[in-house]
Amino acid sequence: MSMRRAAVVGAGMTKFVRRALETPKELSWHAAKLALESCGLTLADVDAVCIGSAPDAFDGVHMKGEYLADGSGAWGKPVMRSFVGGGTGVFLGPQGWYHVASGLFDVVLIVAEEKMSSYYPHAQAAFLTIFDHTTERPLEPNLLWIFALEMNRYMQTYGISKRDIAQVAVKNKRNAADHPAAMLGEANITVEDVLSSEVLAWPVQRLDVSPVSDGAVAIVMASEDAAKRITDKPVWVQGVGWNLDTAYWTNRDLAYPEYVERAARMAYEMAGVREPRKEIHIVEPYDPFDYKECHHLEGLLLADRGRAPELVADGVTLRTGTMPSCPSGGLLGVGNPITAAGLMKIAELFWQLRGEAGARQVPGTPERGLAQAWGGLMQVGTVTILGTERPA
Amino acid sequence: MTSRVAVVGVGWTGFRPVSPEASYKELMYEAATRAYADAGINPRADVDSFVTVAEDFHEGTSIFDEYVPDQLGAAQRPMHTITGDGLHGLAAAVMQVLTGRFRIVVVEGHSKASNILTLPEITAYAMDPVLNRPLNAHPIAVAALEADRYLHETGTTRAHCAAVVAKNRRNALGNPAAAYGAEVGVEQVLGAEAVASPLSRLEISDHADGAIVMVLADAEAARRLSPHPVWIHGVGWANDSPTLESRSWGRAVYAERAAAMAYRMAGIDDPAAAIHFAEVDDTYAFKELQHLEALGLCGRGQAGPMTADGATGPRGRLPVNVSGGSLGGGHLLDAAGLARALEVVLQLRGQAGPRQLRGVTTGVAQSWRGVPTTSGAVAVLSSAPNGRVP
Amino acid sequence: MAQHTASLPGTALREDDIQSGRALTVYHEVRAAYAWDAGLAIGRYLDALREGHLLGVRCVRCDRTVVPPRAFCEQCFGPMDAFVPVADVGTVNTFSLCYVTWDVKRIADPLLPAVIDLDGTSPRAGILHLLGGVKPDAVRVGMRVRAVWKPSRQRRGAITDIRYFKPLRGG
Amino acid sequence: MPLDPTLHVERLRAWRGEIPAAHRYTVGPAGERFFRALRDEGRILGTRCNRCGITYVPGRLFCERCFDELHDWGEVGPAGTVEAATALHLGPDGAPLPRPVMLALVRLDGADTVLFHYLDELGPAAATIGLRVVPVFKPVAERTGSILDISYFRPA
Repeated sequence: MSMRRAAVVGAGMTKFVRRALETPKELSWHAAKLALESCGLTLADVDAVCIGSAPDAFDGVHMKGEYLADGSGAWGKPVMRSFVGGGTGVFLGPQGWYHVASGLFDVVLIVAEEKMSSYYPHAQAAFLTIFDHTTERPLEPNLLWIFALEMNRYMQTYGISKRDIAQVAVKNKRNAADHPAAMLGEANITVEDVLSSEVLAWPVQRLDVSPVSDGAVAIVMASEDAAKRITDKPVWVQGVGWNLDTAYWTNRDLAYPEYVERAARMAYEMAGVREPRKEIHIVEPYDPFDYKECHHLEGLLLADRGRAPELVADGVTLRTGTMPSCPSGGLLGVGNPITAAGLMKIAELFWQLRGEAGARQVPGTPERGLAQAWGGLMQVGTVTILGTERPA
Repeated sequence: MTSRVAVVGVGWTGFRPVSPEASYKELMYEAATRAYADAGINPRADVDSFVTVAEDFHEGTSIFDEYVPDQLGAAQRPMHTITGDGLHGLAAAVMQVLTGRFRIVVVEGHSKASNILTLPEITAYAMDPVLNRPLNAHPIAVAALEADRYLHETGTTRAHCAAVVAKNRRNALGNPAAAYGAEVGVEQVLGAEAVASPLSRLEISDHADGAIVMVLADAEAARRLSPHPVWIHGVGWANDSPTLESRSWGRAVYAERAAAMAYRMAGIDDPAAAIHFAEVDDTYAFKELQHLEALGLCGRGQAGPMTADGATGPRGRLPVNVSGGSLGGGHLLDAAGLARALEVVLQLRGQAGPRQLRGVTTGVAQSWRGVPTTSGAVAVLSSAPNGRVP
Repeated sequence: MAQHTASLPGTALREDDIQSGRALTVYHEVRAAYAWDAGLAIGRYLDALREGHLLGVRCVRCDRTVVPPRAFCEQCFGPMDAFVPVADVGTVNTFSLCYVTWDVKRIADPLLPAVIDLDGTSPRAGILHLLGGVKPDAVRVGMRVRAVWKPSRQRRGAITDIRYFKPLRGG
Repeated sequence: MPLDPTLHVERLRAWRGEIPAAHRYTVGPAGERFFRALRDEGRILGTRCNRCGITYVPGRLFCERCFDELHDWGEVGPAGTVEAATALHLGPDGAPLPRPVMLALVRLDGADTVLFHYLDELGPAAATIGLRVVPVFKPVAERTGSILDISYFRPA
């Protein structure tokens, strides 16, 4: 059976800020309205809505998808909220794709929102409850533990130093200086700054971590016929993949994200990508922590295991390198309103592949990009591949 | 059009007021094992994608999605959560099959409602934090206001609502999976303790624990796997305004729109003629009536009198909630809609035991996500493979 | 130029705007309390902890012994075959020195969370716990450690019946 | 199930825990305008969507139907009509209340939407649909910029 094609035709976003005045609904509305305006559509053109948002405990509303529906443009419309933890923002690619590719809808509005500042006193406390309620929570874990444990295992397994990894934070924060949505911060930090920043949970230090933020991002996805009506520059969904590993995260090899590889292989297969290192021109891997970008580049098969830091050191992943990674500035640079940050990666590919990324534009004429996010207890891989060429 | 997706396996465990011998994982594992045995599949080899429905605050875990794959056979497989009702999950699975890239997709929903110690506070936490929550009201107030408005606009009486309770609790006596089967009279319902006028204690469904798993397949796999595939002719889902301020209070607009979408997909112009029986949301007794009207199975204000006359009873012309519904079966939180679809599947397969309806080929399942939402979903299921019902 | 490079919406507040009341806010704490049924596998795990030992489960088909127990094997999807005792001695798979509590309060003496691979389990079948009785800068991946249990009358059938894992003498 | 089941009811365990969740919610730019007018002037403001012909109360930043930004602010009420009412016998934790609380949907004159709020001082009037009501404000000094700056509605 030939597949019904889908394309991204519009995108919009709010600024990412530490603490927003706007309510979650209002943030969603701003992003959704900008996305519609960017392709000359109105809400009346929208057939269905997909919402992505991370734990309800952040915004502080149970059944958050229901609460966000009006701000997301879902009044009177079919709407579903998907949820795969931190992987949700990029999972909106697959979710929007299957809405369109099913043949049920022609124009789908896709909205990701997070307001982490509502949680008091600090959003990180909401993460206590991601751990198993009976066998882990009594140990009073915090979110940093699981990253620190994974980062340490990764470094130990491959003999990687903190210095190797810190370059990711430097690169992404510098890239973000060109992003109009980026949180105000120091754009020009050095590796020494990262290494001398406050130790939170060794080996994780303050500047290894992306800042919690509020914000929203939206894109518009359309069927082939609708996309051609809407724009002469559709950016096609060429491949999607997702994968969820076991909940027993301590029973797993933390040095390598196999779930990311499985999600990537699913997306590559659909996109007909056989040599990802040649065929992926821009990559937006998930970078809530600097080592995660390396980890994910390896899971995506864009670097050999344990060798991603070398790509960073060699300048391969710079915006001007041969495989630009996080040209947006990523979560480390722009900010990390969880699902909104994930969908920002898809929006970035959309702008880059249309040559509309302004000061962030990667040189040449990139034809294909990949966005990836991760989530849960080191277990979710989500991948969306966009390209300028219409899929076969 | 010819239907391209069918239910080829169902499994469930429960439904019971409490389930202290099993963890949520063990409940889900049992339901999944039954569903895979029913479909004759190995989840580790044969399933292309898994969908679950859950809400973090019903589980007591943030990012509950994490804890789902193992007990469904979904570890290292495509799997995701929809924070919706089970029928939303079913619709997500249908869409995946319709893309042509997924042959077999599994949907799961469950309830461990007995493990939630503060459900009213948690439900209230779904209300607008600025405009509504400061009133510090039990969320049943929202349902009561809807009921007040619905009775006012349609002329439906409390006795009509009580007849729903009597019917569904009695129907549940014929369903071994139902938690709350009983002979309850209309007078007993009307005389029960007032909770939030016009709702009495007996008009409000109690929760139950349980898990439901369904295996969906494309047409080719369905014919290969199942001697009695149940075809999904249409799915629909929709929201009205989420705000208390600007929603419709008398009509279930979400159900009207969801039904319109599902009927359009199924090619149904006259639902009252095409649909032989219905499993609809009855979280509160009046909701069954309001939802029957929204589904176009009777005119506005007619569902109450029809129910009082027995037309929606098991031997009536439009049997409704033969399973016992949520009032008789127990409300399964996010799995509530899957419980409705489960009964439709069993009836269409002729496997409903003592409550089996005669001569039915097409049924509808409908769900609502409960207060304070305006979110609903509909599925039209049939034992006939052709989309247009004869 | 594309829409997104125009000035983007989103109004930044400072913490002081909230504290001073310059921005109106509504405060709410939800009471979200649960009693999660332990069920068969975790119920027995907790029983064993109270008795002072660690319990795993074994899948004969996959030739795998894992902790914490589960009623099913997530790899082959069959039911697990048996509960099996596992040693309270193991090897540090990875660790961290954490200077922040779960609710983001700074602490001077770091907590030492670790994944500990227990003897007698299959490769990569560790559990999360804390290390203790060791200087933070002396902790190493590969270090051999043993559980330090609470006295039996203080044990209540909880993962915290083990206070922490400490290095075996001689590492 | 191959694992021996636990057959002793008294050995069944349930592990207790909570999701700790405390929040401070901003009211947003539209909320700032609405609640300041309520607090400082005792006025109830709505916004009108001229495209859809709907006046939203409380005033909103955007129209949920057409997505237009709403700029057209105006005062509504203060009198209004009860659209639905209930006598609520349960407290927020599910325990019975010593006496019921009256709650209503009130459509203020000039509004197309309703307010969810308390009814009180009913006297001989029945809390029925169609009842004309007016808001009772808190004393100015006690107002905080909250929906509770209206204490309740009472018969007009």
